[in-house]
Amino acid sequence: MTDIMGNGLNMQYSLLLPEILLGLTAFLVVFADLFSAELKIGYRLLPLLTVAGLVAALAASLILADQNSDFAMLVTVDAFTTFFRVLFCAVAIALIIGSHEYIESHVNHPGEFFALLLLSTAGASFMAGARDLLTAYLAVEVLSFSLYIAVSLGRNDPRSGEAALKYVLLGGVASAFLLYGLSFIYGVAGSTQYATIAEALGGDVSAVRGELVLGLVLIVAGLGFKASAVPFHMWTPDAYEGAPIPVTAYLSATSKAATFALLLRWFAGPLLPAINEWQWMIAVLATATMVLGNLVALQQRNIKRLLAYSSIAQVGFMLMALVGMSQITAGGLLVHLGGYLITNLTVFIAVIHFYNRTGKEQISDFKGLAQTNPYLALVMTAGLFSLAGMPLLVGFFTKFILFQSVVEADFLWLVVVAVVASTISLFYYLQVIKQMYLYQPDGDPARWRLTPTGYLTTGVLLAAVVVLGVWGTPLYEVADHAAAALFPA
Amino acid sequence: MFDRLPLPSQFDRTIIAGGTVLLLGATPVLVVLAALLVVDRITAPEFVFFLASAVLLASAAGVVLMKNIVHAALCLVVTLLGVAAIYLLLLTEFLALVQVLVYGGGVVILLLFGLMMTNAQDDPVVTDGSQKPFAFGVAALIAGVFIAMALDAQWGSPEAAIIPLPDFGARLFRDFSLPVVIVAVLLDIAFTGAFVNARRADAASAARGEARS
Amino acid sequence: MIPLENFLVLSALLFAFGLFGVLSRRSAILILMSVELMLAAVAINFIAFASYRDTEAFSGLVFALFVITVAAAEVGLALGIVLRLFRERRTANVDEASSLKW
Amino acid sequence: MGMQFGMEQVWVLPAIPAVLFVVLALLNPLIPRRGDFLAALGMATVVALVFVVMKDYASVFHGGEFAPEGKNAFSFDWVNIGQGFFTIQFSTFVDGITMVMLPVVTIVATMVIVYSIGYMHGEVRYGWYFAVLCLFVSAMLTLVVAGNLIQLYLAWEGVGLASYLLIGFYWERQSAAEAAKKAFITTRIGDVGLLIGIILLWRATGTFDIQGIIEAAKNHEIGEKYLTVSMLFLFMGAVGKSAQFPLHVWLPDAMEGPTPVSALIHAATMVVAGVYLVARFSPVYAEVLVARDVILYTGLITAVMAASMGLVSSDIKRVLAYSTVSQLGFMFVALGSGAVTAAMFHLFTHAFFKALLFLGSGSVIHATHKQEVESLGGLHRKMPFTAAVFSIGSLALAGIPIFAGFWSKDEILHETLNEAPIAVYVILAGTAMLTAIYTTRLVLLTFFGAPRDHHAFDHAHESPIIMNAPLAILAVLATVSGFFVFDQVGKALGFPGGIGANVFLEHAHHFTEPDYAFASVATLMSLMGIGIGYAYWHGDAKRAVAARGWAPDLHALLVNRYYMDNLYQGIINRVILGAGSLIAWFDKKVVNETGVDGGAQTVSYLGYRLKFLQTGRIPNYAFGMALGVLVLAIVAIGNA
Repeated sequence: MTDIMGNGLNMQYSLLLPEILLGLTAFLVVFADLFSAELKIGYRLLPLLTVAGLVAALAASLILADQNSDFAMLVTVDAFTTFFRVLFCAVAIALIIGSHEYIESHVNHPGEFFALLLLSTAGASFMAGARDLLTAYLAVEVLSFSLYIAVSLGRNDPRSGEAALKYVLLGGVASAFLLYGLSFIYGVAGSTQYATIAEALGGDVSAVRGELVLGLVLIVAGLGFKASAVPFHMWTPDAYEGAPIPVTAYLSATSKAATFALLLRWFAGPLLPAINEWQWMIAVLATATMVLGNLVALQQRNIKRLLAYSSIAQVGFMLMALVGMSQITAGGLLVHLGGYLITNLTVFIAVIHFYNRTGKEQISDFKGLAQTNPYLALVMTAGLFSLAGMPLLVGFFTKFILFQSVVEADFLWLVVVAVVASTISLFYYLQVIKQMYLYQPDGDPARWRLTPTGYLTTGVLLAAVVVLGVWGTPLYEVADHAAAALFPA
Repeated sequence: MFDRLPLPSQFDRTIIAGGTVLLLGATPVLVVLAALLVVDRITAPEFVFFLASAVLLASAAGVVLMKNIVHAALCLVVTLLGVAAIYLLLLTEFLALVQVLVYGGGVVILLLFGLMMTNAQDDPVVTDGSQKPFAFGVAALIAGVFIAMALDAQWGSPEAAIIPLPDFGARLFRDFSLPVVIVAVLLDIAFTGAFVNARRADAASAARGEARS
Repeated sequence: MIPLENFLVLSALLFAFGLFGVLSRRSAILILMSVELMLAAVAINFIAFASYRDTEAFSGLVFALFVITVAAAEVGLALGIVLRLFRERRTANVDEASSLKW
Repeated sequence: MGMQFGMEQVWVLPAIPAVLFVVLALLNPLIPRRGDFLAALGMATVVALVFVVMKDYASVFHGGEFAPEGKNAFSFDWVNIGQGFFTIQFSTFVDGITMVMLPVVTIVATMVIVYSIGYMHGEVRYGWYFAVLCLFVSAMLTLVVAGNLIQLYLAWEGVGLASYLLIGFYWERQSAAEAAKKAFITTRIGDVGLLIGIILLWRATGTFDIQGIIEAAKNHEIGEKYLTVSMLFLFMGAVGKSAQFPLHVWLPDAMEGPTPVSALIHAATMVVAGVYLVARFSPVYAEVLVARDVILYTGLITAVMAASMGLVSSDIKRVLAYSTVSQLGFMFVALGSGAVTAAMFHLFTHAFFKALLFLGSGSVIHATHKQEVESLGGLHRKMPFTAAVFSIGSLALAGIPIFAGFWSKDEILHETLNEAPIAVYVILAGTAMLTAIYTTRLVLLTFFGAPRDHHAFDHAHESPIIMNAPLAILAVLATVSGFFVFDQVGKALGFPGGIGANVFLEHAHHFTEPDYAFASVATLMSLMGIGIGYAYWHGDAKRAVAARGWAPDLHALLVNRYYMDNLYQGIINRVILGAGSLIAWFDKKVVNETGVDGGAQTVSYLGYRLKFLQTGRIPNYAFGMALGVLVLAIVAIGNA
C-alpha cells in the first residue's frame, strides 16, 4: 500500500502485537469486571488476567526484538522500542503482583484500573516507538489520560480527587504548550515525520529561526511537565501524594521512563540538528531540577512526597544525559533509567506493603520497622541507599555510568553539580532509614510478615538491585544496543 | 437551539444581552473594514479574516474576563464559531464543520452542564485569582514574543491550497489508520474516566460488594 | 491572499488569551474553557501550516482534527473529575482545592 | 598444593574476611559462640598469608627482577562496556606501600578481634559485631591492594559503611546514632571530592588504572592546572576520611562506637586511608607542588589544633581521638614535604601504639565504666598490667627514644626541617612537645594520684587474659616496630632494607643510624613536655598534707614545686590551656556548628524556603510553567 505521497506503507499489524495484546487484555479485564457477578468471578482473576496479558505482550516484544522495520511510517520497531516495551511490561507486572492487595482494598473500580494500566503501558510503548509526531502525541495523551484517571481512583481519600484535578488541568495546559510547540516545528519542517524533520532542520532554517526556537521552548516545557522538570514540576508532589500508591509508583516509573524515551527519540532524531538551540535549555532545567528537587526533599514528612521530590531530583540527573546527546550518553541514560526503575519499584512496593499493614504514610510512621519487620526495613534501606547512589547497589553503577557519559560529552560542571546534589540526597534518605532503625515502634511492636507475593516481588527486585549493582555489564549491554538503534551508523 | 436546554430563565436575557454587546462591539470594526474594502485597500478574504478575527478575539477576551460565568461560556461559543470561520478561510471546510459540530454541539454543552452542576446554579458570578495582574503581564509578554517571532519569520510567501475532501479521507483512514485506532482507545479512556468519577464511588463499591458476598 | 503571518499572529493572540484565562481564573471549568482557547490556537496553527507549507501531505490537517477530538475528550474527562471534587467539597474553585501543598 | 601463594594471589586476603562476613551475618544464630572464634581464626590466617606475601615480595626483590608492570598482580575485566567506552578492571597492585599497610591492617585487626571477645562479652548483637568487623577488614584490604580507582572508591565507601555501622553500633543511644550519621555524611563530603577527582583523572587519561594515571601524569600528558585541580579533589577525599581540618569534626564523635572499634577503625586503619591514598599518588603530587603545599598546611593546622584540644578534653577516648587527628596531621605534613617514607613509617608505628592506647583505655572503661579522666585516678594499683602497657603506648606517642613513636616522629621532623620552611619545623616540634604534655596528663590522671571516684576505683579489676594478651603483643610492637627503620633490621628479616628501603625500591631511603644531634633535640623537647605535664598534674593532696607537718617552709616550697609551678601554672593556664580552650571553642562553634552543621542547616533552610513555592494552587503552578516558558523563550531568542 502506498500513502498519498506515494511512499510504500508497511501495514504489517504483527509488528504491533504487544500493544494489540495489551489493548485486548484491557477490554477483557473490563468485561470480566463488568460481568463479575454474573460470571461469578472473584477479584483475584483481574490481576491474574492483567499479568497474563502483560506477560504475553512481553513475550511478543521479545519475539519481535530482531525486527527492524516500521509500521506504516508511524511506529518503529527496533532495539530501542523493544527495550522500552520490555521495561514497561516488566514494571507493570512487578507493580501488579506487588500491589494487588492494595488495589483491592484502596482503589475504586479495580477492573477499570487494571484496564487503564494496560492501556497506558501500550501508550508508553508507542511513545518509545513513534516515528511521527502525530503517533507520538496521541501516545502521550493515551498515557496521560490513563494516569489522570488512575490518580483519581483512590478510595475514601479526599486527596485523590484534588490530585487528579491538579494533574488534569495542568496536564491540559502542558499539552497545549507541547502542541503549540509541535505546530511550530511542523511549520518549520513542513512534515510530521521524524526523518523529514531531521532533514529539514539540518538544512538552512535561519529564515524561520525564531519560530523554531519557540517551538523548541514549548516542547521542552510540555515534555518538561511530563518528566517533572523544574519549573514545570509543580504538579508532581501533589499528584504523587494524592494518588493511590501503585499509581504513584507508576507515575514515577513508566510515565517518567516513557517521557524520556520520547525525549531521546526527539532530541536524538528530528531535533538533533538544532542541538545548539536546545542544549542550554536542557542544561538549565537539569541544574534547576537537581538543586530544587534535592533541597525541597529535605523538608518532606510524607513518604510519597519525599519520593516525589526524590524522583524530581532523579529527573535532573537524567536530563543531564540529554545535554550532550550522543550514543554514549543515550546509553548512559538508558542504563540509569533501568536501574532507577528497578530501585524505585523496590522502594514503592515496600511502602505499599507497609501501608497495607499500617495504613500510614508519614516518614515518622516508619519508626521501629527494623523491629517489627526487619526484612522490609532491609528492602527499604537497600532501595533508598541505591537511590542515593551507594556503591555495590545498582543505583551507584547506573549513576556512575550516567555521570561518566556526561563527562565524556564535556559537561563536567553539570556532573559536579550532580555529585554534590547526590550527596545532599543522602541526608533525606538517611532520615527514613534512621526512623526504621533508631526508634522504637510507636504502635504494636509485634512482628508481622508480608504476603507471599510481597516476598516474591520485593525479593526479586532486591536481588536485582544487588546483583546488577555488582555486575551491571548485562544491563549496560542491553541499553547500549538500544541506544545504538537511535544512532544508525 | 438553547431553548431546548433546561437552563434557568435568566439565560434568555443573557443571550440577548450578550448578542447586543457583541453587535455593538463589532459594528465599528465592521464599518472600518467595509470602508477599507470599498476603497480597495483590502481584499474580500482579508475583509472576512479581519472581521472574524475581531469577533473571535473580542469574544475570547470575554471568555477570560467576564465575571458571569454563563456569559463567559456563551462567549466561548462565539469564539469557537469564529475559529470555524478561520478554518473556512484556510480552505478546510471539513474541519470547520467538525469544529462547529464537536465544539458548538458537544463541548460547549458539556461545559454548560458542568457549570450548571457546580457553582452556576447558586451564584453565576465568580471572582478571579489574586495573581491576575501578573497573569496579564506574563500573557502579554508571551503574546509579544510570539507575535514578534511570527512577523520576524520569512516564510517565502507561500499560497494556501485547497485540499480535496477525498484526499483528506484517504490520508486520514489509510495513511493514519493507526492514529485513528489510538484515538478511539483514547476516547474510550476518557469515557471511562468521566464515568468512574461522575458515578458515586461508594455506591458503586457497595453494589459490587453486595454482588460478591 | 491572506499572508500566513496573519494566521500566526491571530493564533498567538488566542493562545495568550487562553493562557491569561488559565492563570487568572479560579473556577475549574473556566480554566478548562481557557485551555480550549489555547487548543483552538494550536489547531489554527496546524491548519495554517498545512494549507501553506505542507500542501502535498497536509499532515497538519489530520493533526488538527485529532487535536479537536482529544480536546473534546479532555473536557469530558476533566469535567468528571471536577464534578467528583464538587461532590466531595462543594466547590469547583481551584484555590480551595489546595490541601496538598509544601 | 601445586600453586605457590604469593603476590599473584593477594586477592585472597580480602576474600577471606568477605566470606566470613557473609557467613557470620547470615548464619549467625547457628554458629556456636556466635562465630567470634571463626572471625579470630580467619584473621589469624590472613596475618599468616600476609607474611607469605611479604616473603614473596622480598624474594622477588632478591631476584633483581621488579619491573613496575610486574607488580600489577591479578586482574580481570569487571566491567567492560561500550566498545572501549570504558573498562573497569578488578586488579590488585602490590608494592612497598602495600607491604606497609598489609601487616598493619591485619595485625591490628586480629588483636582487636581477639580483644573484643573479652570486651564485648555479653553485649547485644554480639555476632553482628564480628560480622561487621570482618566486613570492615575485607573492605580495608581491598582498598589497600586496589589496582584501580573504581575498586579503590568502592572499598573506600565500604570502609565508610562499616564505620557507620560500628559507630552506630549502640543505636539505641541517640548520641551514637547521631555520631554515626555525622561521620557518614562528613566523610561523604570528602568522598564527593574523591569521586570528582577520579572522574577528572579518567577524563584526562581514559583509564581508572592507578599506575596508568601515575604514568600519564609523570609524562606530562595532563595539563598542570587540570592535574592540580584533580589532585586537590582527590585530597579532599583524604581530608574527609583521615579527619583533617576542617572535616575532622566527625572523629571525636565517632568515639560513640565500642572502644575496640575505635582502636581498629578510628585510630589504626580506616583513618589512615587518606594517608595511604596520598602516598599512593605521591609521584603525581611531586608534579603539582601547589597541591603538596595545601597538604602540608592542612596537616600542620590539624596537628596543632587537635593537639591543643587534646590538652583540655577530659574524656579518655576523646583525648586519644584528638591525638589521632593530630598524629594524622603529622603524617600529612610529611606527605606535604614529600617525605612519603616518613609518613608511611609513622603510619606503621602509630597504628600499633595508638591501637594499644585505645585498647588500654578500653580495659579501663571495661573495669570502671567511666570515661571521664577527672573521675579516675590511682588505677595503677588495681590494674598494674594495663597501666604498664598504657604507659608504654604513651611513651611511644610522646616520642621517647627506643619506643616506636620516637623513630617515626623523628623522621618526620627531620624531613620537615630539610624540606619545608623552618617555621613548619618549629611549629611541628612544638606540637610534639604538646603531645608529650597531654599524654602525660592522660596517664597521670588515669592511673596515678588519688582515686577521685571511689566507687569506680573499688570495682576496678584487671582484665581477663583474652584482653591482656593482645595488649601485651601490641605493647611489644609499640616498642620494637620503630626499629624497622634500620636497614640492618630489615636485611636481617630478609628484606632489601628497613622501611625506608622498602617503600620505594627505586628511590630507597636508607637509614642505618640516627642523627644523634637532631634526635637529642627532639628527645629533649619530649622530655620537657613530660616534665611540664608531670609538674602540673602529678601527685595528690594526701602526700602534701603529711609532708607539711615537719617542715612547713620546705613543704611550702615543695608543694608549690619550688614556686616554679606558679610560673608553669601561669604559663600553662593562661597560654596553653587558654589557647587550647579557645581552639576547642573555635572548633565547636565555628567549624563544627557553623561550618559543618551550619552547612547542613543552610542546605536544609534553603529547602525550607523553597518548599513554600509549592502553594497547592493550580493557577500558581500554571504561573510557574508560564514563567518558565517566558524566560526560556526570551533567553533563547536573545541567544542568537
